[in-house]
Amino acid sequence: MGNLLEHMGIERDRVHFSWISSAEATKFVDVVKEISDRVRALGPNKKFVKDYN
Amino acid sequence: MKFITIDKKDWTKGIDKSRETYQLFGPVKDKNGCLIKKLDTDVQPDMEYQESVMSAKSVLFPQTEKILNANLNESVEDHHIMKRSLTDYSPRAVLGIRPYDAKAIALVKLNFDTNEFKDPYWCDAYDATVFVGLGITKPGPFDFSTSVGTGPFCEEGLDILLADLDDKYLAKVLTQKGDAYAIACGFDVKADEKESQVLFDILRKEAEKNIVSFVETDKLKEKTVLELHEAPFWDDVAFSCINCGTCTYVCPTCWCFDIQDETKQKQATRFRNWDTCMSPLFTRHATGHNPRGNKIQRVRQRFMHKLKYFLDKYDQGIMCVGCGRCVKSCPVNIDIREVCLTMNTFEKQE
Amino acid sequence: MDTCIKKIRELCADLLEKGEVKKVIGFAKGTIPMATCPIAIQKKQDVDKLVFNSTCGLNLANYASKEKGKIAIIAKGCDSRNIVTHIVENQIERDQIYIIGVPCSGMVDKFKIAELFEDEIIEFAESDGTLTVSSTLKTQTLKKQDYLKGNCLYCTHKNPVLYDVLAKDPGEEQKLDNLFPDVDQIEALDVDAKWQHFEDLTKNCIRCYACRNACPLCYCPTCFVDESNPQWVGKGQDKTDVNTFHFLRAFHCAGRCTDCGACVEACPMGINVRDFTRKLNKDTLEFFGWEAGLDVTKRPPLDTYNPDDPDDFIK
Amino acid sequence: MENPYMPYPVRIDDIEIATEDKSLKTFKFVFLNEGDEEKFSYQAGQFAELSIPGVGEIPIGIASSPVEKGFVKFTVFRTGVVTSHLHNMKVGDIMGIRGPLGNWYPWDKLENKNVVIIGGGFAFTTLRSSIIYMLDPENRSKFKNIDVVYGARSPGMLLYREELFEWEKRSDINMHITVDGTDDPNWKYHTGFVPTIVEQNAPKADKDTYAIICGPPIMIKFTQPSLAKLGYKEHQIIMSLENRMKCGIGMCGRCNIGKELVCKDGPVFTLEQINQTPKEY
Repeated sequence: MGNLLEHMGIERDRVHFSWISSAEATKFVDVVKEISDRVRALGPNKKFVKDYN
Repeated sequence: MKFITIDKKDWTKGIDKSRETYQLFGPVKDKNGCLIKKLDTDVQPDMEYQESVMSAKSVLFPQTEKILNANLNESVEDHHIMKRSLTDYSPRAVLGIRPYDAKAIALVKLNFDTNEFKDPYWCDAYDATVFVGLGITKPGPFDFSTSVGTGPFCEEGLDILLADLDDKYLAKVLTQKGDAYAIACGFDVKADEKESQVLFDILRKEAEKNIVSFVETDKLKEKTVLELHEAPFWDDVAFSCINCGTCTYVCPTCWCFDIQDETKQKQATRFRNWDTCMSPLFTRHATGHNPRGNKIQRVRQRFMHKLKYFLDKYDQGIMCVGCGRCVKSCPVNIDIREVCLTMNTFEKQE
Repeated sequence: MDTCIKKIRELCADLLEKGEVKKVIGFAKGTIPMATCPIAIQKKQDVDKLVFNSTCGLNLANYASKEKGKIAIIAKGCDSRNIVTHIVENQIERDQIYIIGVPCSGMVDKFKIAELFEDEIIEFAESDGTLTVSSTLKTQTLKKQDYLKGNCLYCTHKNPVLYDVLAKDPGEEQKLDNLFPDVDQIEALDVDAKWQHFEDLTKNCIRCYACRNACPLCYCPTCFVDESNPQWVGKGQDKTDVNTFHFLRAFHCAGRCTDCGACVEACPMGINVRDFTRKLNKDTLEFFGWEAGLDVTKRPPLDTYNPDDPDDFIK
Repeated sequence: MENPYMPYPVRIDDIEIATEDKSLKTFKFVFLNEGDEEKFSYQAGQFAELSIPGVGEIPIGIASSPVEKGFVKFTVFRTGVVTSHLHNMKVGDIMGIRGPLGNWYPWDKLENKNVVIIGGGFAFTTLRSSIIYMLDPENRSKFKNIDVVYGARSPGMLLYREELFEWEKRSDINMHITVDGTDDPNWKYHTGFVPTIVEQNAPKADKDTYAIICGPPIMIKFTQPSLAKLGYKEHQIIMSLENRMKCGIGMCGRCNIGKELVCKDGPVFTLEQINQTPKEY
């Protein structure tokens, strides 16, 4: 999935996969923080977004 | 009838002048074949094309069109109340449209412009559009338009008909709209009426002689709907069909549409999209029951509508202008000329 | 190609006469040049309608799913791989289908040929490797190798992988060091150029779903794009909906697609939708060493789990 | 130019659960704009498109009767995207109604005739509209005697129960209410499928008797032979068909049976007309 999205032009850093059990709360927090920073660094996404003019 | 000679040197200058008051549409060649598109300021219509993959129906009847929208924000005074979507119906001109496509628009008008209901979107677009036709001097091998009441130089549905005389066009102005467009282009070099008409007749006869494909439809009227509907040949006709929407989308006389709603946050929009009788969704009830649930019923519906139901309902001939697009584009080469022959010559065994 | 059509007709006539199969699914001559039409032959005397040439680009396995009773199919290399996929995915039983394998020498790209001519093609003939194509204006003789379909160019399974009988002896498979040069080309582009490539690709898509309906893998009762509750994809021509459809259709073929090119063959606009699926084929080969439809006994990679499956993308 | 796709804005005035399993609700709508109710004047047997902005439209038979002024009523079965959304809406919500659409029961032809109304399950909406129209003091005299056979799966599934039992008491209408089955000991009416009840109770046909049938295809299929046994000719059996619909004004091309469009040339047809068309409904 990640590869095909990348193949189509969605930056790799916009899509993340992680394996977190419900017991790993801290890992969940860290992963969310890290991904948010990485995605925010790429700026707003224009692709696959419907424009409702 | 007014005739004008347009030297090809002045053609581009003229239509560019008309861009001041008209949006231009015309055939444009791109990697997926020749298509009828809105012409940006620097794009000229390709007047040498043989046949466009898609017809000009999208000018009046776009594949997706916003018809109504409403604001769902409760704090707004008229929330949830539908209003007609704003569409630009400023004058437009379709340049180089084939005569059979213009005739197709005249047939489709029977559906969208009735005395009980008028479809405002189609009718407003129709009133705002000028059709500048280009006669077909060399008809293609799949063009069987002369067998179905139109032809390479048919004038029905056109405002101007152009004849390509290599270095110039001879334009036959057919309607007031056409006259207004000719003036907007500055084409005013009048041609002698009698001579031009003779020339047009010669060109028309010459072009009609080049037609190589024919279809007989004379016996369709006398056969009953149930006779044809219950006929045994539908299984073979429909076997190879993959039920895609190609034949209905490339067809200039197909007018079926679907109405869909979409919402984004507080903005609700109602769209009209092209639809195809080939899809099971076309007739599937909310309960799941589907009166045309299998492929053969759907293929039968397409040909019965085009060659029988329309014929009986409007008595304006069959719902086909012989452009041959469905014959060329069908992935499995189901040929409407063969189906028409089968239906026309079908005799019910007692 | 024409030597084996006689053999095919004999085999079919024999099968029908013995009543071994209910019908034979093959190709019949089209009503327009360069076209062939899938046909079901039930009676012996109709076998002469069967043809087999370089314009049989559709995949007949598409007509085999949900068949009751025994049928015969004339299958190219890729068709046979799709029959294997049908069997692996319980769409048809092995003993329900008699496969007449036809070692293939590649199908022609009809759009590429048509582009050589200003007007319509009225004549198309071929004899071992050269094509003679003519329209009212001109006639051209072409080398078939230069006008092969995109998938036939890189095909390494021309000979059927599963068959009951072969219509002629198998040809020699081509050896390619790089199976996916077209995918590498796109991968070399930068992010925005990639997106632009796919936007231009599907610019003229009319959402007729011929690509989905011609594909033997697409047999879902209600396709995700027809589902209204929930509605995954918009029904209109908004380019995001169009791309979402193509992206998700391709994704459903991951590890199943045999690259037979029926989708591109069926597209009325000649859009190379294989650009989507080819990337997935390259990845499944790289990650799992898997090519679809080669062995009836093996389960597809996305259908099985084993510990050494690559999972470096999970952080 | 009147835009036939533009719904009249309405407000939900009242919502009533119509059956015990809550799968059907009756919605009472009031027109927001002054003149719209006048423009929406309809006949018993017509339908309308209920329009929810951003969700979609559904073709539903008009349950209220033309003689009931000031509101319109629709009974809606929860089965799809739009109906489910409607079932979750509350009194006071704004939406739209488009119509009236289609033709209606041939009231002029039915004048001084006996009328037998046969309904099944939740397809009783336009029949309620018709019964109230016929029982209205102004119209009752136009018709000879009226018989009604209405059946549902169980007592709790009968639509408009209070009105049914009220009509039961009247002398100028013979009600034959039935249910497929019930374990309620004091169930005072029939038990059995509609076709059998029709055979036992419906009046014999003569040239002045007409039957109106509206219900699920299975019920219609088995009621036709019963009517034939009672001597009803094909032109005396009037049916209201259902088909997938979008535009409701005869343009989008999907609801056809042969060249007839169920939304514009119907939904009301005589069996005689239907027998000349392919049975694609």
